[in-house]
Amino acid sequence: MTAYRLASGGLIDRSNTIGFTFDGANLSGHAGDTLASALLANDRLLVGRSFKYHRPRGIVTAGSAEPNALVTIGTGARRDPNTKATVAELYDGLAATSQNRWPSLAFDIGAVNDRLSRFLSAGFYYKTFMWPAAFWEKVYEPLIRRAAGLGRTDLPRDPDGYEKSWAHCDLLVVGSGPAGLAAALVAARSGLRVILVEQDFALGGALLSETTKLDGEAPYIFSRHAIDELHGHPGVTLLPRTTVFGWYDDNVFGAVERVQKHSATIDAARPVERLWRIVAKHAILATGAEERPLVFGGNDRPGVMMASAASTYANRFGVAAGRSVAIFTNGSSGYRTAADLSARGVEIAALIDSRTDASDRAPDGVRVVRGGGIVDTKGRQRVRAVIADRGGFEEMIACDAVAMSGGWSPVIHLACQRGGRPVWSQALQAFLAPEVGDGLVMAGAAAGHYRLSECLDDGARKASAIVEALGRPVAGFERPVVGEEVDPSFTALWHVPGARSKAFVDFQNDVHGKDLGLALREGFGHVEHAKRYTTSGMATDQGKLGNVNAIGILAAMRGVSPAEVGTTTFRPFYTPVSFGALAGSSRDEHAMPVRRSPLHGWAARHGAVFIDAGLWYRSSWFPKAGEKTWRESVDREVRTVREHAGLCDVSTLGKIEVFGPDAAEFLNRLYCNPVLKLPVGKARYGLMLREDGMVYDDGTVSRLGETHFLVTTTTAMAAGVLSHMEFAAQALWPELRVRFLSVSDQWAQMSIAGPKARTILQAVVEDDLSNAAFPFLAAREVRLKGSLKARLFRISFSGELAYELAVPAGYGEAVADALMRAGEPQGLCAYGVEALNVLRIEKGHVTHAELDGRVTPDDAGLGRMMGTSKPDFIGKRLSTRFGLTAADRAQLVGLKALEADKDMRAGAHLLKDGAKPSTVNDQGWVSSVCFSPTLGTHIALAFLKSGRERYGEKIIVWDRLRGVETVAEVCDPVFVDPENRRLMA
Amino acid sequence: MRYSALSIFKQALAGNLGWKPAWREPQPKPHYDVIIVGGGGHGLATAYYLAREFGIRNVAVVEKGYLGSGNVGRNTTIVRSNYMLPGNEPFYEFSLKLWEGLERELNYNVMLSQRGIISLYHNDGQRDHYVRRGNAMMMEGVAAEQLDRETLKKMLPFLNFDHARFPIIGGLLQRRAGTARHDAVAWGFARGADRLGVDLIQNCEVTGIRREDGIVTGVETTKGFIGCNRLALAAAGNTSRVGEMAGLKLPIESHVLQAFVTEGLKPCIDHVITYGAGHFYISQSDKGGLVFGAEIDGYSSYAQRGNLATAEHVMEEGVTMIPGLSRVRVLRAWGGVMDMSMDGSPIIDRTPIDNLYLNCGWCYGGFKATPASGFCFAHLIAKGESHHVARALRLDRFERGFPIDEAGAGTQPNLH
Amino acid sequence: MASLISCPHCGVRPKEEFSIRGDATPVRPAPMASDEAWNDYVHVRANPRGRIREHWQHVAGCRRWLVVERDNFTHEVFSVTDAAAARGGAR
Amino acid sequence: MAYDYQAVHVLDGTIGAVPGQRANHLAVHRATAIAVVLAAPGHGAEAAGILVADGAFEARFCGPGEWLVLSEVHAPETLVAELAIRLGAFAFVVDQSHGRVALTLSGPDAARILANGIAVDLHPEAFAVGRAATMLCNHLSVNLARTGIDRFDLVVMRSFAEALVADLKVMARSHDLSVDFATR
Repeated sequence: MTAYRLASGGLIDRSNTIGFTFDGANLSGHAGDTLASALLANDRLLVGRSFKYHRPRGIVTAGSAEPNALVTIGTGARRDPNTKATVAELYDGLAATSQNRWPSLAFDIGAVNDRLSRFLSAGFYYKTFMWPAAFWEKVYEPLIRRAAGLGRTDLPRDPDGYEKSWAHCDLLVVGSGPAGLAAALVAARSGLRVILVEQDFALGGALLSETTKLDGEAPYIFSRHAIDELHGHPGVTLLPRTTVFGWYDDNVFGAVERVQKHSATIDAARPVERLWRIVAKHAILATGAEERPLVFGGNDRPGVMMASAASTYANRFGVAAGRSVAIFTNGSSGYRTAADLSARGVEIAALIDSRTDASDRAPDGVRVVRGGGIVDTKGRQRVRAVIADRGGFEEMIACDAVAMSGGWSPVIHLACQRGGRPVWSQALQAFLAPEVGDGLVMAGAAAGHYRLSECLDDGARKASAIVEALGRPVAGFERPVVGEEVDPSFTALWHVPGARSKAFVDFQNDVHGKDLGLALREGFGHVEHAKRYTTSGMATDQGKLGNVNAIGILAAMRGVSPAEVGTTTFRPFYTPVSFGALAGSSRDEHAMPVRRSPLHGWAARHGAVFIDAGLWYRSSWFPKAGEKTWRESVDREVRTVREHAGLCDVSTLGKIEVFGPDAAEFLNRLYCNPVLKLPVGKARYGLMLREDGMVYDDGTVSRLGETHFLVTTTTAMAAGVLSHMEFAAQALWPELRVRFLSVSDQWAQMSIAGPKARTILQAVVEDDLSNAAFPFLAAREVRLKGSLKARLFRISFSGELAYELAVPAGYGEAVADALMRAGEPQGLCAYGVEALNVLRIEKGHVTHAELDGRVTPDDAGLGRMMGTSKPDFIGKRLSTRFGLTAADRAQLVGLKALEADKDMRAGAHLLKDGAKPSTVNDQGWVSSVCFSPTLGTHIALAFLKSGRERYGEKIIVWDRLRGVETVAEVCDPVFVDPENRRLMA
Repeated sequence: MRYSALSIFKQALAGNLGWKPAWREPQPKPHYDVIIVGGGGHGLATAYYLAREFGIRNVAVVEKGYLGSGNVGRNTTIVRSNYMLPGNEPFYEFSLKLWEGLERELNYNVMLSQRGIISLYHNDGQRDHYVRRGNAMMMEGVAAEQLDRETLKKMLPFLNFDHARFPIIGGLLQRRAGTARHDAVAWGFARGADRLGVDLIQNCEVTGIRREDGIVTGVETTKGFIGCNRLALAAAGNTSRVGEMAGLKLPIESHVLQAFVTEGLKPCIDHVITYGAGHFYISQSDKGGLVFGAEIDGYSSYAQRGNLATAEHVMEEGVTMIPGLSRVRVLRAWGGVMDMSMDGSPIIDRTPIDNLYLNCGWCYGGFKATPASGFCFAHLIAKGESHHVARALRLDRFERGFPIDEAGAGTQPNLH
Repeated sequence: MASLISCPHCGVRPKEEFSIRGDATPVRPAPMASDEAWNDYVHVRANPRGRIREHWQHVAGCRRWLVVERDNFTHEVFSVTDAAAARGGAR
Repeated sequence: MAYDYQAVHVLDGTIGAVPGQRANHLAVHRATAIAVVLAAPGHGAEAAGILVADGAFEARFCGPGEWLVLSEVHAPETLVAELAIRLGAFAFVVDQSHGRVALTLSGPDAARILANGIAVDLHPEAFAVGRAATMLCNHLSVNLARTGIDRFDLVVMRSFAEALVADLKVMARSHDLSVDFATR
C-alpha cells in the first residue's frame, strides 16, 4: 500500500493495479483513480510550478477547476500539454511530466522570480523594458517568453484521428449528479429523447463522493441503479467523459467526448476525441457548485487543497490528503470534510472556523478554533504547519495538509455564454445564472440548491416541467430517503486578514491580494480592468476558483457589493478544447473536397502535370520525353496549337442552363452587354458586372432555343455566379419567369483549337462543320459519329480557329481519345492551362488575373461591350460614377520586353523612366506575363494609368521585391492576329 | 508619475503603495473644445494626439463602458503595414512608424514585438498577388521579402508542406510587422492623454447629439449634457448607432469577428503567420497563448459572440496549416463588433454636419491603425483638413466612385 | 440564428448550409432613380441594433434566397420567408 | 469512321472498394438515370401533382419546384423524354445522369454514420421513410432520401462523388462498412 492510500474504501478497483510514470519515476495506482489521486496516494504532492513566480504547487481540487496540477501526458507526437491531473483518468502506461520548471520540479531556477516578486508586481512590464528600444525584441521579450508559457510542444504532426457528430434530443442534461440523474430519470421515463452528459469518466457526479445515505445505502449505489435504468431506455444516450464546453444560439451545445484519452494504445480505427454538436429542445444544467478557496497567507503551499477535494479523495479514491489535516472553513462544509476524514481514520489537526457564532458540530475529538483564521503556512514543497490567528493570538498548528472551504459558487458558466449576466444572490453570497428563457434551466446545486434532497427534487421538478411543456404525460419519480445531510451555509470571507505572506487569489497566474490592491490604486478598479491588469482569471482555469474571491476583494476595497462590481464575461470554452476535436477530420488533404474533371483520367494518361485551381485539379502541361523544363513543354504546346491543333480540358468552367419565357430579358439585365437579340444557335461573349460597376465575371451566353440558354462562367466564379443569378431571379426580379440549373458536372468539355481544328473535329462529328454551316460563334447540339449527342460551340480563347465540344461527362475520356486519334495525323497535341494562358495573353484576353474586382469594363478594354442603351442592367447605374470614368484610371495594355536577359513577372509595378520609386509615382502593375513562343519574347498584360494613350512609351517594369528592373514597350494588348483572321478561318 | 526600472525599484521598496492612478476620474465639465465619443484605442489616441501634436487640450473622451472595452481589448494584436493599394499603404506605414516610437513617447511599454509577419501563398495567382503587394510596399519605401518554399521550411518547419490540400509554395515577409499588447495600447494612450489634461469620462453613454441651427453643440449623456465645439465619433462597431443620433446614414454594417487564444505554451511560433488558402492567422503572445482568428462570422451582429460553426472552420484551417496544433487546446473564444465598411477600408473624414467628425470603418484591421488613426483624426479635427496619408479615406468616396477595395470584393461588407 | 435557421422549404438546418448577403431592407431603385437613391441602395446601411431583415441563401439545400427577420443583438429569429414570396413574385 | 463510346464512371479507379457485405454497406450505382425537373414558373403545383400522381418515377424533393427523378430502368434519354411528355409545359426537364452520382447507404448504423456529417435529425419520426431533401454532408451538398428505416440514398454532384465516398468512409470509421459498386 502506498503512502497515503487508505486501507479500504473508495470506488477504485484495488484488485487492478496500474503502472504509470511521473517525471520518469515508476508509480502505481488503481483502476478508477485519476492521475491526481494516484499521485497523492504516492505522496507526490508537488506536481507543478506556478506561471510567474515558479512557486511549488500541489493539487488543489479533484475536478476541472484545477489551476495547479497541470502536467504533460503522453510522449512524442502524442504529448498533451497542460492536462489537468485531477480529471485525467489513470491508465496503464500513462507517462506524465511536470511543466514550467528547469532543471527539475523540485529545484527550479525560475523560482528566483518569487524572491524578486515585489519588483514584479501586477503590470510591472508596462512600466519598464522600454530602453534601449532594440532590447525589447532581443533581450527582454525572449526572456519573458521563455519564463512564461506552461507546457511545451514543438508542434509535431498528430497521429490520431478526430470525429464530429450531430445529436438531437428533447432534453440535454449536463451533469450526472443527483439533480442530473433525477432529471434524466423523469425525462426518460416520460419517453423523451434524452442525452446525459458527464465530464467525468464515471457517471454519478457528487454522488460518487457523497456520504449521506440514500435509501440507507451509499449514494453511489443509487447512481448505479439510475444509470442502469437509463441504459435501458431506448431514447437515452449517456455520454461520460464528455464536456459541454459551449452554449450557442438556438440551444445548440458544443461538447467534446474523450473517446480514447484513457488508453496508452490507440485504436487507429476510432477517433481519440469526438466533437458533438447537440441540438436540444430543452436543456438542464445540473453542473453542481464549485467550492471557493480561502485567500490567506501561504494558501498556495502544496498540501493546501479544497475541503471538498479532500473529501472526494478520501471517499471516492481512498486517498488521504494528509496524515494530519488542518481544516479552515467559513461554513458547514468544513465540518462535513472533518467528518469524512475522521470516519476514514485521518487525523484532523484542527478545524479553524472563521465564524464565531457557528453551531456546526465537529466530530468527536476534533479541536475547533472558532473565530480564527490562517495567516500563514510553513513548509517548502509541502505544508508542515499553519499559523492560525484568533483575536491577535497566533498559534502554530502542525499538519501536512490544509483543507479549505470558502463557500460555494454554483457553476453557471454555460448559462452566461450568450450575454446573460450573472445575478448576485445576497442570501447565497454567490452569483446565480440569469433567467435565459425556456430552453435552458439550472437544477440542483447549480441553481443554488445545495442539499442533496433539494438536488434530487429540483432535478425531477425541472424535468417534469419540460415534459409538460412538450405536451407529454409526466412519469413519476419517487425520491429516495435521504439520510442526514449537510446544508452548506457559510459566511463570506473574501480575504483573511493579517496575511503574513502572499495570499493568492489566482493560483496559476500568481495573482495575490496585493496585486488587486495595486490595480485599484492605479485606477484599474473596474473588474475587467483589474482582470486584464493583474491577469487574474486569465489562466487555463479561467478563474473558476478565484474569480468570485477577486470580485469580493475588489468589492470590499471599493466599499460596494459584489453585485456592483459584477463579473467578467463568460465565454466559451468551459474547459479548453483541442484544435483536433474542433477541426475533426477536415484536415490535410481532406481540408476541402477535391474535384476532378471528367477528363482527369485522360489527362493523366497523357502525362499531365496537375495544379490545383480552387477545389479542382486542372492539367497544367503535358511534358514529353526529353523536355527538361515546364517552359519547353508549354512552348511546344503553344506552337503546336498555333501551327496545328491542340486539345485542352475546359470542363471546369461553370455551366448554367437558363429556361423560361423571360430568360432572354433576365440575361439581358444580368450581363452588361446586350443579350436580347442573340439568335438561336449562336453564342456571345458576356460580361457581368457587380452593382458597383466593376467587372464580376466573364463567360459566354449561348442561345439553344428561344427560351433556353446556356451560360458559362469562369472556373473560379462558377459558384458565385450561380448564387448571383439566383439572387437576381428570386430577390430582385421575382416577376421574371425564369429558372436555371447548374449543369457543370453533366458535361465534359474540351477545346479543340488551331488551324487544323475543323478537320480533326469533322472526323468525329456527323454535322457539317464548314464555315458556312457552322460559323464563328455558332452554338448548337450536334451528333457525333456513333450517334452520341453533344454540344458544340465555336468560340475561341486562344485566338485560333477553335471549338468547344461538350459531351456527357462519362463519355469525356472516350471522346477525347477519339479526337486524339483523329488528330494524330494533323499533329494534334494535348495542352494544359499554362499553354492556354500563354495563348490568351498573346491574344490579349483577360482572366481573373486582370478582372480582380477593381476593374471596370473600360479598364479592361471592354468598354465598347456595355449596352448603354439598355434600360437597365446590373452595374449600369454606378458605372457612370466620376471615379469609374476618370481619365487617369489604369487601363489594360500590352508590354513587350526590351531586355531579353531580364525577366518580367506578374506583380511588378510600372514606373516612368527615370522616376523615383514612390507610391505617388506608381504608374500601374503587371497582371500577366508569359514568354511568347509566337513572338519569341516575353510579353505581358498590365494596367497602366491612361494606358491606351501611351502605346510606344518605354516604361520601367519595377520588381524590387525580386530585385529585377527592366524596360518594356507599352503596346496594344492584342499581340497576335488583331484582325481575328485566324479565328474566323 | 514617470515609469522606469528605477520607479519600479523605489516603489517596490515602499511596498508598492506609492503608485498613483494611471488617469484621473473626472466629472465632465459643461463644455469642451472637442468631445470624442468612444474610449477605445482610436478615441484615446485621437485625444492624445490632439493634446500632444495640435495643442488642443480642452478635450473629453466619453466612453459608455470602461476604457478599452471595445475592440482594442478584443483582437489578435497584429501590427503591420503590408497593404497594396495607394489609398492604404502610406497610411498604415505611417502608423507602423508611430508604433515604433510609441513606447518612449508614451512612457508605457505596449510591448511592440516586431517579430515579422509571413503571408503564405499556395498557387501562382496568389504569388503574383503578393508580389504586387510587396512591390506596392516597396514603392512606399517599406521593406518586404519574398520567401521561397525552402526558406520557409527552414524558418517554419512545422507548417504543412507535404500533406496540405493547398501546398505552401512561398510567402511574403514584412519583418517590421508584429504584435503589441492590446490593452496596454489603450492604457498607454489614456494615461498619456490624461497627463496632457484630457478628461477621460468612463461609464458615460451618449444618448443624443444636440444640434442648434444644424450645427452640433454637444452630446446628451447618461451624465448629463456636455457641450462642445467639435464632436468626433470613434465608436467602432457602434458607429451607426451614434451616427444615427445625428441623422447620419453610413456605409457601415456591424459584424462579429471571433478570435481565440490557447492555453499557455513555451515559445513555439515566433512570427505572425497568415494562411493564404483560408483566412487563418496566428501568433504567440508573450504569455505563451497562441492567439488566432480567421474570417468573420458573416452576419450582422452586435452580440460580441460568435457561432460554433465558424469556430470549427477556423480550427480546420489552423490544423491544415499547422498540423501540430491538433493537440493544443483552445482556451477562450471572444467576439468583437466590427464596423465593416462597404469597401473594407476605413473612413476618417468630416461629415455633412458641421462640427461633426467621423472615424470608422476599420473592419477587422483597426488595431494596427490605432496610432495613425488617432493622429490623422486629430489632424483633421484640429486643422480642418485631412492628413496627407489619410486623404483617400473619405466618406464620399463611395458615391464618387473611389473605393479602396483591397480584397476586390465589391460592396458586400462581409466579403472584406 | 447563428446556429440554426429554419428554412421554410427544408426545415431546420445548421448555419453553415446558408450564405449571407446582408441587409434585405434596401430595394433596388428604378433605373432612372436619383444618384442618391442608387448610392443609398448600394452603399448605405441603416445598421440598427435590434430587429433587422437579412438576405440569406440556402446554398447547400434548396438554394432559395430567404429573408431572415431577426434581432442582431439577441440573435432571436422572428421569421424566415422566401425572398421571392417576400417580394410578391412567382416561384 | 464510326465510334462506339464507352462511358466511364467517375469512381472507376477511385472508389477504394472495401470488399464484403458488412453490417453496413455503401453501394455506388453505375447506371441510374437521373433527371432534374424544374417546374415552370407559376406551375409548381401542377408539376408536383403530375410527378406524384404518376407513380412511375421516384421524385425527390430538392427545393420548391425542383425534383430529382431517379430511374433504374430508363436510359437517360428515355427518362427525359418520358418526363417531358408527362409534364408538358409545366416543367423543364434536364438530364443529369452524368452530372450526379447516386449511392445507397444501408445497415443498422446508417443513420448514426450519417450523423457524423449531417445536421438534420435522422430519427425516423423526424425524417421518415420517403422523405428527401438536399443538405450538407460535411462540406458537400447532397440530396438525401430515406428509402427504409436503415437505408438512405445519397445523390451528389459528379465531381464531388470521390470526396463524398472518402468522407463517408471517415464518418463510418467506428462502424463496420463495406463499399463497392452496386451489383446490378
